[in-house]
Amino acid sequence: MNEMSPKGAQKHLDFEKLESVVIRFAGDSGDGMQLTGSQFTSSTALAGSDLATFPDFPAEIRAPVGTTFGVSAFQINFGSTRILTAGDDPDVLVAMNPAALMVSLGYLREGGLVVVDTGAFSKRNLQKAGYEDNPLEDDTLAKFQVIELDISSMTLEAVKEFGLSKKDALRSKNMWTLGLMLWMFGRERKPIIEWLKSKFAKKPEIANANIAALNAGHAFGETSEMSSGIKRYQIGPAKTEPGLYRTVTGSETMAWGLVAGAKLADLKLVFGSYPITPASPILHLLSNLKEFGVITFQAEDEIAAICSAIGASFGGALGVTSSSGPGIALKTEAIGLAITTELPLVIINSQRGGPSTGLPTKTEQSDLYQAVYGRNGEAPLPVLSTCSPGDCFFVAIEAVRLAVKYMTPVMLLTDGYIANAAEPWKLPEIDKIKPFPASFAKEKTGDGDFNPFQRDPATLARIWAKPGTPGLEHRIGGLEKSFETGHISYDDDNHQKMTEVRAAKIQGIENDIPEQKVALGNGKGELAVVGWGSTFGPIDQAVSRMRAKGFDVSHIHIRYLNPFPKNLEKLLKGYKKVMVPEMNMGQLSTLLKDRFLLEVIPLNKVSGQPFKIRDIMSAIQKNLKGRSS
Amino acid sequence: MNEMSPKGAQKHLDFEKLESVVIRFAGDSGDGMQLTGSQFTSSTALAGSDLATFPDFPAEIRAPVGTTFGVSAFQINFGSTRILTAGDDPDVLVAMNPAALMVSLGYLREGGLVVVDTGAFSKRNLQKAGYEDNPLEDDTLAKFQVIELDISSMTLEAVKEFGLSKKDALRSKNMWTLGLMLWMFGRERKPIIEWLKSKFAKKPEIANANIAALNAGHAFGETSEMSSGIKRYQIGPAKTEPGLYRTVTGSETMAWGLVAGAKLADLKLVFGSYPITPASPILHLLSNLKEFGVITFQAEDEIAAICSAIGASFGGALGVTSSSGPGIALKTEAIGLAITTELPLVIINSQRGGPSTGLPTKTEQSDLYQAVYGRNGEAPLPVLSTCSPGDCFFVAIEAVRLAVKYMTPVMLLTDGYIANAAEPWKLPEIDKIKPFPASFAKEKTGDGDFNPFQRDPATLARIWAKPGTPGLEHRIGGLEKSFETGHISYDDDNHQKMTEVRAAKIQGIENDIPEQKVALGNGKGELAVVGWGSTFGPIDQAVSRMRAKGFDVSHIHIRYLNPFPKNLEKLLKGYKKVMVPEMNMGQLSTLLKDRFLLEVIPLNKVSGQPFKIRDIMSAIQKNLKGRSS
Amino acid sequence: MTEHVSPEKLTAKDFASDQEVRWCPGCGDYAILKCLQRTLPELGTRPENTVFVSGIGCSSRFPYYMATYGFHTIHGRAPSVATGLKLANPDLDIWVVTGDGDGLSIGGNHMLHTLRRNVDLNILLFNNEIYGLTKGQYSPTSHLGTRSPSSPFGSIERPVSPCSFALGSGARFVARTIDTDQKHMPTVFKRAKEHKGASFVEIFQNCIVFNDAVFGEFTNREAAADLQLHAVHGEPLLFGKEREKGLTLNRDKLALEVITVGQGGKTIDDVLVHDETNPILAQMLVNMAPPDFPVVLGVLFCQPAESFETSVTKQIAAIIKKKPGASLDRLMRQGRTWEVKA
Amino acid sequence: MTEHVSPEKLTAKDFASDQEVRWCPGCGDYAILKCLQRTLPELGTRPENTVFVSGIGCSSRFPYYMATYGFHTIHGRAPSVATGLKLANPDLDIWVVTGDGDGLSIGGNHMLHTLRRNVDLNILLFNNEIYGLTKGQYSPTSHLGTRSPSSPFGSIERPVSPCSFALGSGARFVARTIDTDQKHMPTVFKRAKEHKGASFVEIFQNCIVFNDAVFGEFTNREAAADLQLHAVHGEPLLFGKEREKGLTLNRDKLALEVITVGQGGKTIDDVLVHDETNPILAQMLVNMAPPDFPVVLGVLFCQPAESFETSVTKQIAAIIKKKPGASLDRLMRQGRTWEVKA
Ligand SMILES: Cc1ncc(C[n+]2csc(CCOP(=O)(O)OP(=O)(O)O)c2C)c(N)n1
Ligand SMILES: Cc1ncc(C[n+]2csc(CCOP(=O)(O)OP(=O)(O)O)c2C)c(N)n1
Ligand code: SF4
Ligand code: SF4
Ligand SMILES: [Mg+2]
Ligand SMILES: [Mg+2]
Repeated sequence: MNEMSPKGAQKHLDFEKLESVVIRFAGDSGDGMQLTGSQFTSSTALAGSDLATFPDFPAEIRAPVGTTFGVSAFQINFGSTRILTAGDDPDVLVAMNPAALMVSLGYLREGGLVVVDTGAFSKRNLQKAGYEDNPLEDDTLAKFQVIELDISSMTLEAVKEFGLSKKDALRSKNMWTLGLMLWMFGRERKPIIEWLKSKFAKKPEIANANIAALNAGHAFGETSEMSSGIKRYQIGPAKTEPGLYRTVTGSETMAWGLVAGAKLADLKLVFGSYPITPASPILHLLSNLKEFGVITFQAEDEIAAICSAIGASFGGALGVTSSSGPGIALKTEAIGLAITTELPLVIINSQRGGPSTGLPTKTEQSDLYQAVYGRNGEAPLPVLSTCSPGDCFFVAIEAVRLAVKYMTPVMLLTDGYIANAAEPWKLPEIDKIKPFPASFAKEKTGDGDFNPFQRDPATLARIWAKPGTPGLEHRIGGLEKSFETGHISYDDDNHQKMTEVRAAKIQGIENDIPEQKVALGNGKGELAVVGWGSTFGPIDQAVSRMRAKGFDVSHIHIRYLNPFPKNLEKLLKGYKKVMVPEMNMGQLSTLLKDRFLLEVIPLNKVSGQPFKIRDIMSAIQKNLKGRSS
Repeated sequence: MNEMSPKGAQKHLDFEKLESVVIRFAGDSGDGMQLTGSQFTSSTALAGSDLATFPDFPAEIRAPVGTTFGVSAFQINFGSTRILTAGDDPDVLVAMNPAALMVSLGYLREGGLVVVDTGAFSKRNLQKAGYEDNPLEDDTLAKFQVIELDISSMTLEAVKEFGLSKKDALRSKNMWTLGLMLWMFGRERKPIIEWLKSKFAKKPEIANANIAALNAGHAFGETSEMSSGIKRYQIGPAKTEPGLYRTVTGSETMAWGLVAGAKLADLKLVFGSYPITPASPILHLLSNLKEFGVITFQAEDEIAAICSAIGASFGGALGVTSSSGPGIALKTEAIGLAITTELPLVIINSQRGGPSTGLPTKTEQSDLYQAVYGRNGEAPLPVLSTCSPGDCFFVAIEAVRLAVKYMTPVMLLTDGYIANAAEPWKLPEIDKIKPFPASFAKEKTGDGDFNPFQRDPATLARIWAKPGTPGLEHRIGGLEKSFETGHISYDDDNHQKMTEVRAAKIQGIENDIPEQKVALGNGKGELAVVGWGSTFGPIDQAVSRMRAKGFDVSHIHIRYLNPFPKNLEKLLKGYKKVMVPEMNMGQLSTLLKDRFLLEVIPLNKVSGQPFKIRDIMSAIQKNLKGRSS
Repeated sequence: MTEHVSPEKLTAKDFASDQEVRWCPGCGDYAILKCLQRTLPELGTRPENTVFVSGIGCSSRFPYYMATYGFHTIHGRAPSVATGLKLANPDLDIWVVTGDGDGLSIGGNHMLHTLRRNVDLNILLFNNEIYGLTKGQYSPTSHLGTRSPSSPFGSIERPVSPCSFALGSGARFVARTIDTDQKHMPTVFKRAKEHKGASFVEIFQNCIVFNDAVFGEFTNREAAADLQLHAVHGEPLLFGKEREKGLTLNRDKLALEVITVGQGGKTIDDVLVHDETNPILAQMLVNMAPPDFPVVLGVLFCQPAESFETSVTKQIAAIIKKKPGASLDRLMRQGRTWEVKA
Repeated sequence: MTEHVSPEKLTAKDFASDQEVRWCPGCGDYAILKCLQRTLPELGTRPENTVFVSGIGCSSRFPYYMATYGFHTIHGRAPSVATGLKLANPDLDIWVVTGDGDGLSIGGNHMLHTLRRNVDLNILLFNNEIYGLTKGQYSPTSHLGTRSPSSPFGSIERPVSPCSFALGSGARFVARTIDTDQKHMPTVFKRAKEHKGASFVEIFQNCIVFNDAVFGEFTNREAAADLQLHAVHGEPLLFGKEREKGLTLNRDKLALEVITVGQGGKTIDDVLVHDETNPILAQMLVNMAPPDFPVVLGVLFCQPAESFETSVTKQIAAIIKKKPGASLDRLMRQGRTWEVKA
């Protein structure tokens, strides 16, 4: 049974204790790599390591087997230190077929470990992957440690007692591999076995085959002469805040945050959406939460989706809509309606690569312009962003709070990376979050028609009157309204006044949000690295490492993109230089220049991949070089 | 027959020679004020005065008779000097009913002349207009010169021989009034009589009644004891460039410019649009030009409209689409498609008051953000603006030129004011404009599939291949394309490269457009007043007057809003201060701050009315106060 | 539907807002407005429970004139806004007012999906075969050859038939009436309101300014009897001054024909009886057009089914019953969690 | 249509692009692709005169695999892009490929207007009753109760019938076929291409990943004979293994019924003959559904009328004839002009 002939055997491979490791699982779309990755994640999280993940799957649903564009990968970075990104370069690559090797090898760090399933390295598969020669037989892998295993036949062997077809039996390959990896990194099989049992409760033979494969992979590591070829790594638990934890994706936390926000606002949640990558999971998750009274409406398009949410808000519920770039573009006109009728609404944009259809499954931060400036007329609205899966929960609640308190649509920017990545999350206690119940007009005051545009002098928010309430009958619409009566008005001065009031209302939110804090570093100095959204992780890691090296650099992470926190201008002007890394061509840079006339150094990347820590580190170094003297 | 009892008779009213006069005709929507105004305009233009007009009509099609919201007005400013705006405050107000007086009196300058039709000042009409007392009988008009005439009965008298119903007969009131005004300002009746004859060729009794009324009004001025009450004004011809002239609206010139542009590019014009105020006239005008082979397509909505234009451009025609703010918002997603497929397309936005439905019949410049920044993803496109009716012709041609040469959608910003206003225009000679024929790929070069993304190294524009050409079969779409092959590409580096190439292509247009000139004044100094679009007129007049007073102020008018002319930054930085008047809350200001980190003084107005010259003058004065020493 | 039955009886006045009505004098919209203001109190409607939702167009100004709740939304999107509103509060009585441009041009898709979903909305489509508000361009219902500012040489687009479209979209209530018919309109409004689910009502509405008398052929007093057929469920499809003409089925051609009772051996038994539950009959009735056939008015099709918001509410209620006392804290803790000790 | 008839005969290969096909293994889309690549050369089509225009969805990837011109546009808008393309160049042979989501959810309105305008496009709607590309949410054609990621407890939306919708929208060519039927599909494609005007073809397409066998009831081999009826113009509407069953009209119910020839006194004369020009018959055929009725395939309705781009072109040609030698200079100088002397 021992098919092993590790090329790296000549090198001495020792048992090693590591601070952190990055593993990339890569295989065919049909090989179940996302599942393998997420189960490894669970087990790793249970062991107390900090971690971050990056699922990287193809645009095709199921591309033909064995092709490079059908490769699905899952990367996990875990460690005993603070982990904020999925890691720049994998230390370990698991390649289930030649195509996976072809696509992923470039990511691996020099000297990293490659585990391949030789059973999948048939001539046909090599061809499909575009290899002219077998890379296991030439010097393609010279710079790496390689472990070649015929995982396919070992899996068939392990599950043969269950009498499955060969095709079905081979489906357990990923579990065999997972078993080996669990052994290699000293993680528990138990949670996965339990999960398999419950998942395949109705198909026990499948559950048993998978468990057998998992155990076989694990046993292989333990019992074969592996010790000569493979190191076992030990990664201790991370020092984290005490509390109850679980792993979450940004889609999960976003859905929960919306449910929590609606509850805190004491409103019915009506979620109108139309499927689109990578926003759909929020729709799916909320559709599954009917026991919370959540209404989800899968509309015929994005326009109907947002309009249904606006209608719900008019009816006294909390309307929420969600999409990604192209869909948000379609909602533009209706967003204007929500702005001018001053109805609460949360609009979630899960950004992806643009322009147009662009790169649906890749991540980007290029819809900030659209969020802040992208409407006809003078149409300001608050824009918030979220920086990590766990953060979505709180930002969603904050978006609901601002929408309801200020009677305004709120744009919430997240992205494909945050939506799909998983991280350990300390479960919050919802009871500890202060509720912000919406208040509705109860009865008419004053003479004449009820005026729905009476304003709270403090927030400038208009009053909210729910259809069904006697005496508060009123009409609203997209035409300009009189400041005094709320009726249609074509008056010149009134339009000026209303435009100013709408602007002042949104600007006034700056008084209701936290002051800008420094994420890492000092409140002034040589260089501030300013980011927003999902670049939080790599920026924070980069700044932290550069600080450790003695550089005077700080990290400022902006969550509130419109209006900016009141102190932001002063804070930023306290640094000699401001660098802005963004996964776009400089959109936050524009905002900072517009608002503060602030010179900034943009660091832009639009390759569909998150920033590497080292990219940011070297940009920091470059910008502090002159100053280090 | 003499019903006249001019209140102003006590004051001495002399014959007067004036440089310029502003008249505002105001009446019920049914009173034909737009017609009266435009006929007066024609006659004035024929007399060689320079002029500018401002039609100001109600949002309703036909509001109930006599109401204030049904008042329709037409303002004309004409003179022997350069006229660039419809005038700050009318010198003369013609009020055909109480509602017209109510709505318009506030605009009149102190001491101005009011002509009212007392026949329309019935109790019921006074009530409908919201007058408690008759303004002709209290001191409402104390500050003005007033001529009260029973125009209604004089009209009935004048046309009684034609045996029309009273209702029909009263329809000629406007012609009576026009006759009086023509007499007062020494203009010819002849062109109007000819026009009436041809317009009512099939209804000679109507033509005759109108002509009789026109003549009667004119005769009334000439023969009655009017001389004691009414001055005749003399406004000489303006010194203008020699040539053949006519009056034009911005909609007309835009339509002609598109036809001319298509001809110069040697392309079939396919215009896809959906009606919307104030953009519809372009659709109407082009629908009437079928003898030029123009194809107009009235789509089911704005999305279908732009998509049909994109389809036409894919087919090798020139696709053009047009709308106003809310409709442009709907086109957002499709604009992204045109950007990424790199197809030529002209998008015209006739801006109106926003946000949302806003003020459809009022003018505003608040879609600049939307034009420059309002799309998902990194999606740059050129943005041009037009400053006057006559200018539209040339800007439309320029938009076509850039779209075809750079294979890109071009956004052209005009507004409701330009679309509807009329001005004298020196007719261009089209033969003198240099053609820019589009060139199509003829045959495949190189091996393998035809690559539609081969680029011209100078312009970075891609090659254009027309379906129907053998050998050039190719597929394009909204997904990211390989720089090398034009096929779909999910590659990280390729996306980075393509994003940069698309940006560089648009930025490179700065090398192909004229350097920024100074419209008025010096190339440096104390203050530059920087504008774009229809604010040209008031800014230029204000700067001209302030310069006449000795102030160091210059006017810079930006036609190319993206990319900016190459020398703009340097030019602007040559002034101590830069002031930016805009009919929005500071959108060009944002662009200048973003691009040049330039401190600007915004002067914003969103009241649905163009700037007054004096508003800009006083802002100039304020900003030069400290410096005048 | 929780209608607070109150002691005082409401009148048309209670449904008229204080806003000045801003349609052109003589516009057909006035008659529809008056009719609804008069009919709603008769149906026991309460203003506070009633919402008028509209898009953009002359017709879409309707909500401003009703003393009920109202939302003048954006062009074509009223059905979507109304759907969200109905989901938020199923107790409201919601009327959607739209035009042939608003509801069938830009808004055609929302109309389709609202009808097939069967959301409980009363949809009134004011068909004047023209874009009124934007000054008279031809619309998707304008007949071939319509001259308008955007079709100066006559339109060349085949029009859509609103009721055909509604039937093809799966509407379960389709009716037709005329703006000037103050006797017929209320009967249709009443049926529309009673119908639980999406009710689609096409109203032939005269735009006096841009498309005057486009329906004159069958709406003028003289022609009415011979060119209007009032369909009533269970009654024979008769028309004519003496109700002497009727519709019969030509089985071979699978098409309707006009017969005169008492002529050519035809009796009343040859006349088809209106069955508003038959979608094929409805389609045939919709297809008829002057001059050879009368225009059929009334409820052409009515076949109720559970309305969308009812299904939504029921599904949620069933799940809440199954999983009572939902707790987000519990939900979030359901996954594989671990404790980090201090 | 100026088709350059060339000496060499083309084959399926000439219509296959060099791009790797990226659908899931076993997807019904493959069969449709193969069929078209095979059928087009048989119809004398030239790749350079052919354009495939699509929206977004699995099905909408189609153009990439054809060695013709192609445009993969944005979601739902293919009919509009294709309309503009046809106006720009009426000589092109344009195929629109769309899905039940692309063509009937977000794109329903463009479908309606393209059909009523009768633009000469061949529209293929791949109906898999699911959103494939976005991973399996229910679509507007999904049957009630469909469980999907966005309807985990079963969908509660009444589906739209694509062919009913097309008929209601005024389509003048409506046909239906099945992805796996390599004999029937080409006959339908041929008719669609021949039809001048908008041709609407619904193809039942199996999504093996998210909605496998949703049409299995009538597409599986055993059921086919009894649950598929191939309608042919002028021939009796027969089906069944021995073609022993037929459709007849129940005049009282105004509905179709299934009879067995030779049973209960029924003869072949009782069986309706298919008349593809009758819209009412088409509607009846479309409405039939298993298990009580067969699914009717083939050309259900075909009644040509002048196509949109033909009318556009004709109108322009007529005006050019009337006003030859158009000159912009002259046009601009037509108004009241005046000369300013130097
Ligand atoms: C997005 C958008 N596009 C276009 C318009 C312009 N518009 C307003 S109403 C209308 C058509 C109205 O026609 P219809 O619905 O038939 O109403 P009617 O005025 O005839 O009652 C159009 C095109 C708009 N307001 N918004
Ligand atoms: C504006 C926009 N909204 C949503 C999407 C996401 N999207 C892509 S395809 C699709 C549905 C596809 O369904 P269908 O048309 O039935 O095609 P299939 O994949 O089933 O062939 C959706 C919702 C998108 N690409 N663009
Ligand atoms: S334009 Fe026509 S529809 Fe609109 S208000 Fe006037 S008459 Fe009525
Ligand atoms: S998801 Fe379904 S429709 Fe899409 S390619 Fe796969 S099998 Fe075909
Ligand atoms: Mg209309
Ligand atoms: Mg589908």
